[in-house]
Amino acid sequence: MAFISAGYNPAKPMEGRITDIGPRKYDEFYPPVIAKNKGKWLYHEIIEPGMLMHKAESGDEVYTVRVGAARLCSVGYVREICDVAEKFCGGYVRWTTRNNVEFMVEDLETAKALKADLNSRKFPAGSHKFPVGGTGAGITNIVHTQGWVHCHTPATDASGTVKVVMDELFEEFGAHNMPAPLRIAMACCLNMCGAVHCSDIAILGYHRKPPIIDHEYLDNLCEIPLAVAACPMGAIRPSKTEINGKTVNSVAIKNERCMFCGNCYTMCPSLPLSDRDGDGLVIMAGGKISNRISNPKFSKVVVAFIPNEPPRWPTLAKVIRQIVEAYRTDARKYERLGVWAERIGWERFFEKCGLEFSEHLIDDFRDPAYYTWRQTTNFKW
Amino acid sequence: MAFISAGYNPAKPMEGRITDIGPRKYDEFYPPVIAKNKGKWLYHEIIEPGMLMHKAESGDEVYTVRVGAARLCSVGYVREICDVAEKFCGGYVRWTTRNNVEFMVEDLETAKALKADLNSRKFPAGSHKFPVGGTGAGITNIVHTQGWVHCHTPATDASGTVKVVMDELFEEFGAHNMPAPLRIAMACCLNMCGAVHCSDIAILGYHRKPPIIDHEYLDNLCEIPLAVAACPMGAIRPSKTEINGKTVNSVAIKNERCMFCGNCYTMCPSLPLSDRDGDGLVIMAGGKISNRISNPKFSKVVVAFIPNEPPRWPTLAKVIRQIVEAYRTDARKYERLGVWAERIGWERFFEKCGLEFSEHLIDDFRDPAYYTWRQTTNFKW
Amino acid sequence: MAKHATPLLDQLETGPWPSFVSDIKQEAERRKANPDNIEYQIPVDVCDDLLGILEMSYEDGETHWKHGGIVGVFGYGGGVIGRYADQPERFPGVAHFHTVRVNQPSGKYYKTDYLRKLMDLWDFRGSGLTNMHGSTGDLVWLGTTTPQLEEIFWTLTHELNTDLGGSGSNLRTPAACLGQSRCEFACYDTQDLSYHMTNEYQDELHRPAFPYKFKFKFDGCPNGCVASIARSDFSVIGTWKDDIKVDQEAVKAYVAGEFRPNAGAHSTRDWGKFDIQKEVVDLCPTGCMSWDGSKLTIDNKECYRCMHCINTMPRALHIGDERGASIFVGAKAPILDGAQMGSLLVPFVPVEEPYDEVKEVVENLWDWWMEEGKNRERIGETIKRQGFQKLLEVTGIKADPRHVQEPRSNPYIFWKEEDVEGGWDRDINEFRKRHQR
Amino acid sequence: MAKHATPLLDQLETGPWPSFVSDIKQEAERRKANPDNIEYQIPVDVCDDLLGILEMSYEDGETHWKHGGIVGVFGYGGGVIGRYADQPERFPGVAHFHTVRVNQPSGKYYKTDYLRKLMDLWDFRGSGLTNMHGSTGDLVWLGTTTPQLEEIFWTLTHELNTDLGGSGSNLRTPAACLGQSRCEFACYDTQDLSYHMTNEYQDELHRPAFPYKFKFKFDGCPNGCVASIARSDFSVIGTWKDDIKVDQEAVKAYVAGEFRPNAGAHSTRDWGKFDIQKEVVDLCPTGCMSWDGSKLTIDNKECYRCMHCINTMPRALHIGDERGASIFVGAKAPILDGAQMGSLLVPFVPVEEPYDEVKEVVENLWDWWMEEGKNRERIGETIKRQGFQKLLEVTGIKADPRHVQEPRSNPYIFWKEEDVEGGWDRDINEFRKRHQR
Repeated sequence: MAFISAGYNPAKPMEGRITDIGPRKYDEFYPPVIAKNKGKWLYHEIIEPGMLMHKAESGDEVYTVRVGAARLCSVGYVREICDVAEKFCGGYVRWTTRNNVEFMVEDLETAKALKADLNSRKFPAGSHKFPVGGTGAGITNIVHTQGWVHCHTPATDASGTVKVVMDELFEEFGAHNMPAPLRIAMACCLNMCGAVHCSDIAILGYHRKPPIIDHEYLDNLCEIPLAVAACPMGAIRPSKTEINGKTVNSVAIKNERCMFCGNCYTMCPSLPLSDRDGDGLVIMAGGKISNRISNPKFSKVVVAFIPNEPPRWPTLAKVIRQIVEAYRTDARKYERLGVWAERIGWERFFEKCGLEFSEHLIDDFRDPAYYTWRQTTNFKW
Repeated sequence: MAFISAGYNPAKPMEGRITDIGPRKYDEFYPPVIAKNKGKWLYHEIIEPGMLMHKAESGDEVYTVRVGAARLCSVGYVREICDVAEKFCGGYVRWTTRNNVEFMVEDLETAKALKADLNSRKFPAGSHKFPVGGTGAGITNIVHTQGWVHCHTPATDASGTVKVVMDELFEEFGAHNMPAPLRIAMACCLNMCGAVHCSDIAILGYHRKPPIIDHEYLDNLCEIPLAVAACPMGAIRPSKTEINGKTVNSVAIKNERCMFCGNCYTMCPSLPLSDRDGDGLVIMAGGKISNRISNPKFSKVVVAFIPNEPPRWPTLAKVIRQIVEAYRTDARKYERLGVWAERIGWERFFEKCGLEFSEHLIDDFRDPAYYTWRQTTNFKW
Repeated sequence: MAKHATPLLDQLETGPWPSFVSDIKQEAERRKANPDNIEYQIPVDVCDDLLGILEMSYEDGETHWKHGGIVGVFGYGGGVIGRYADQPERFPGVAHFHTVRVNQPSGKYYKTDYLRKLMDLWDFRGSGLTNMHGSTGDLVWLGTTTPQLEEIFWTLTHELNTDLGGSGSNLRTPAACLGQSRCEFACYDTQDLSYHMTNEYQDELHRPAFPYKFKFKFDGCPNGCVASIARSDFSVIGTWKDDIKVDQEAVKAYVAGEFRPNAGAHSTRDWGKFDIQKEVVDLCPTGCMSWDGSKLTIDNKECYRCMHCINTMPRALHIGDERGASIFVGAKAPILDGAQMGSLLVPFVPVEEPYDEVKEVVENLWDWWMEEGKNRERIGETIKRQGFQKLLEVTGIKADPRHVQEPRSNPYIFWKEEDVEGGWDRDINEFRKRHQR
Repeated sequence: MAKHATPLLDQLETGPWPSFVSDIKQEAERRKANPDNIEYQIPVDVCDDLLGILEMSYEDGETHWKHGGIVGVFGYGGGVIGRYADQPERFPGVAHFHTVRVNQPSGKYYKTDYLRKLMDLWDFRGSGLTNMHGSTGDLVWLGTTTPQLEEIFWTLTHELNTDLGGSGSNLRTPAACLGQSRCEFACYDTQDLSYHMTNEYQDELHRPAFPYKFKFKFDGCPNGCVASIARSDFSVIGTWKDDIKVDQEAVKAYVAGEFRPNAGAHSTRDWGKFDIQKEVVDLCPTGCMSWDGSKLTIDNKECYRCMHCINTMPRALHIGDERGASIFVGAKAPILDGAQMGSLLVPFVPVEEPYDEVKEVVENLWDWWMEEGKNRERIGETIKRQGFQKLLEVTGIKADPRHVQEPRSNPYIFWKEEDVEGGWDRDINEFRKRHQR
């Protein structure tokens, strides 16, 4: 493995350097039918789950076949996407915000052939490579973060939990069975690199143990004032401690004030929180982004803790299925999950989903907590 | 004017002392028809504005004639109430929570005579003593506080502002013209001895100047630590100042942090805030207590400031009239003022009431402020 | 002839609404004339001087009352509020002008013999000016001098068999709607519970031992006529658990226009013919009702008991029979931390003599608040500061989804060490075996 | 033969959903086989070791990645995130495993020639593992070593004519929905605005100068497919001011069942015949629509533009012609102060090249936030801390009821001295002439 330079000369970093050119311009990559009809689309129709048709003023039609994909994928997988795009789509392809892939063609027949091709491709162990779906009032792909694959603060894995949930809901990905779109998001810790706080269902990695303090190394590896300032609860203060008969500067933590956010660990690697028993998942539900009918909503915590059960997190899959089924069978057409919960009342939501309510679900974080308590006689028995 | 003792002996305060006996028992004062039918009422009907009929399982009926009264009234006035009660009601009478007086009789004919009698009684200068009304979907009496008549912290008068508003709305007191009941409340400062925060319309006295510091006397008249602790904004700190060449202990105030609540003045009389130009009124609207159809609601600030204009506060009367008229003509049957405002949107509320929106009406008090800002595209042009 | 010219106040004698100025003037004249030869125990010109000092406020736009100072009756920490004029030389009749709070009868029913005695006492020993009633519910007497206080209290207790109300950092005078005495909606006997609690807690009412004031209010139903959910630290609101009782014939009579909807509350205005679908079924917040043209059906399990249908058709619909109350805690006005309405603590409690279930909740709350509350902190603020969970803990109540309007939207759950497997104490060296630095 | 046994991960190869484990295994095998004779610039067993270290996490329930440390390309403060394994001896292939963010084309359209070149570069100089795409929108490359970073950047800029995305306390890579390119709802050209803003603010994107991260996202309509109102500090959402365009014939076709409602989004399930009254008119949040059996009427002045009717009947209803956008500021995830959605700052702004009206708002915001924001404070938190009024002040925008969902319910108005007649400086001696102590 010899080092091969592309042209960069470390001795003269500015020589021939190109910077600040930004991304490639989007319209270089428009399929011809898109370039021609941009801004002149009349309407669209979902021909069948995973297949859209957009009609332009010109009379042109574009058929889009949407497939689900793992967000974490290899160059080999992307090259296979290129193969398909070249075979059917003149080499054009796009990704959606939710990690789906879209192939566009100009007639229904080709779209059907494309769909058949995509659905036929599988990994050797049997899972689909390009399952068609993710449209309309169904359950589309889960947006998520890195988890144990690539991050230093996660309380769980992201790709694994998403895989088991999408396996559980696979049928719904390829169907329009729900009362309205149901969006699931996953973040592997409170930082929420993927902001999951406005999703119909959110899966969130969560720590439950305060940091361990690595006293011996802390003062060498961290700026103590930054670690102290990092705590939103003011639970960390500078302190001195004795290590092997030597007094060292370190920090002390008021454990009962800790909300396990891990912000201190982000600032100071000598304060790790992760723990097999402490870490696990929180389930939130009822958020939405769209302004349709009602305002966007935050998701609410509906399950305070599910333990990490790798590799297939059976409790997680079961709980999500319970929520999805209760929603699917009980909600009205066009009613998003959170709107349904509010209409029937959260007391009914827990009943219908078979979830237990516990004191952990009552807000106690700062002043706005009050506004989530019940200040009315309007409740159900 | 000789001092006449009732029996109390200051030298022996415990001699013959009776304490902790509590109030008279309520049922001593039940009119016979009430005593007989208590807990057995079937239904009620408002025969006409100000006159109610309750029907009991026994077939008995009780007719109630309700009149408005000033909360501040003399023994002479109460004796006149006794006269009426004795003439028509066997000497029974009651007050409502909203400072109305209720006379009860057992047949409609007597009720009509009673009503005629009550409506005929007037003060020499012409105002009614006992105007009949205050029922149903009308505007009933205003609950209020003491104001300049009897309080040390008011930013306005209570009895006077209430008088001019009720004069303005007099016709509505005796009618059922509104879409739903409209409750007005008045408090002469932020302390809200009369909690006005859940009223359809609230009139609130408000200071706008930070306290004047009476440095020369402060340390003698106040506990400085209590004055400092009294400030919810942390705007007061102990300080020293020079008075006539002598250094005295006093406090310093960060004026720009002051929210004019007057809590410091309550703790320390050397920090007065009242001021002719600074003091005036805030109008709030849209609150309710009842759980009917929708949850109880807080009132919202809709006019940031109306100057004190004694004796008849014409701007106040005009603004209230504008709100009442917009509501009366635009709201739906059964729709409380706040429900109407939310249905049409607050942007329309200001338009329809002819009120100006200003930055003062945007919440900036602590964390919950955020939840009142607009986080949706759902608004009207 | 008035003692002080009051050209500004005089303008409040016009207009139809009862004029407090006319009333005070009349009282001033009556005291001057003294037709009954009363040996007034405070200055005869107290009403004149009140008008004078009030006119001064109307002129300069500022109050002329000073801080109270501590006055009261022996052994009580409340019931009297000291008040002094800041212009005593100009207005000597109101130089001392203390307030006396008399505990009103629950529901504010009176008989005139009692009422006249009260008025006679106040005429004799006070200004002759009252509030019928104060905001908390007391019968309030405005303006007397310090030497009169014990005399007034003596007469109240010895001759009128009644007591003072509350003020300061103690239990304030409880108040109730008229309840079952004259209302078909009342789900429990509000007057009796109020009377009972007032007597049970006389010590808390008269002797300040709390961090700040504490109010009980008792509403018979969710209509909330006594505003307990907005105005009391401890709000008891009547409710029921079984079905709304429906008289289908009466429903038809409403539909046919034989009965006026909402008991005639909209009578001055023509709102058109009553439309049960639009006015009742469609406005039901839970959508639990339907009308098929001859029968009204209610899915009671989904009902919120909001009272709208019952209010609208009181002759046809009646509250259920399995009655009790819900308890809400923590309501307060804005000072200092923002307004609060009461938050639901007990969804259902039976309300029957001797009311032990209600008292148990009260006493658990007080034990905690007296221990943990800061000076001048209402219990609602203590709850906010320590969390709703703490409230459940100290009252021994299990968390229930009815406690929240919605679950938390932040995931910042404060787990306790005992809830987490393996505890919180961990060995950094064990950790470092798995994770290098 | 796999380098590490992964019995736990192997269980993620089952089930129908695309298995990332199968994919990585396949990539590991391909690298080992190396059919194209690539001179891999980082360890060939990088994919094997990633599976190995991930299996270890699946065993012990803890991550095995360490803090990043500062790595990057010369002159840039973002675009690369350092990452190291905490078990480098056991898994040397992933000992260094840095992330590279490549700025995606706006709307995420690609042509395969470009895409293949990107993949070839990453195959050669990285792990061959990607995220298509990361949460913010970048095309993300997972895992390379420090010496490769400048080489990758050289090839990206010289041969692929593209640039890195953002990370750290700077402008993050902007993202847009596909907008007018293929959507009839788009009210402005989201892709072009995103592209334009990305290029305009290259310096802010690459060189950290902010208190914390700052995200732009561009949604074409209130459906919000790119989630800008929840996920971006500066959210631009398309809107219109004139009337919804109605094709009454097409409405009738929907009613007649000729067109499927909501573009066929509910097709798998039998929801019964389309009912325009129930499904459109009754669900309109403002109640501004009516249907008389042959004509749909919209009171456009009362419309919220929530998109429901348009989404439900896309062949009959179309967005208006007077188009632009609303701007929302301050959205963020919960850390540290609780989640925020963007708050409406500019109800309507025209969105036309050169987008000066949009840029003016951005720059006013940045000037203020860079001056006043604390370290690691998102702009939403700065707004909360200093108040919405401050936001209006620094952007020169007049207060409008559209700025609030409801006016304040607390009356704690912070008046400024200049707003109050007579100023705040007063003479205590003058005051004491009117009020004795």
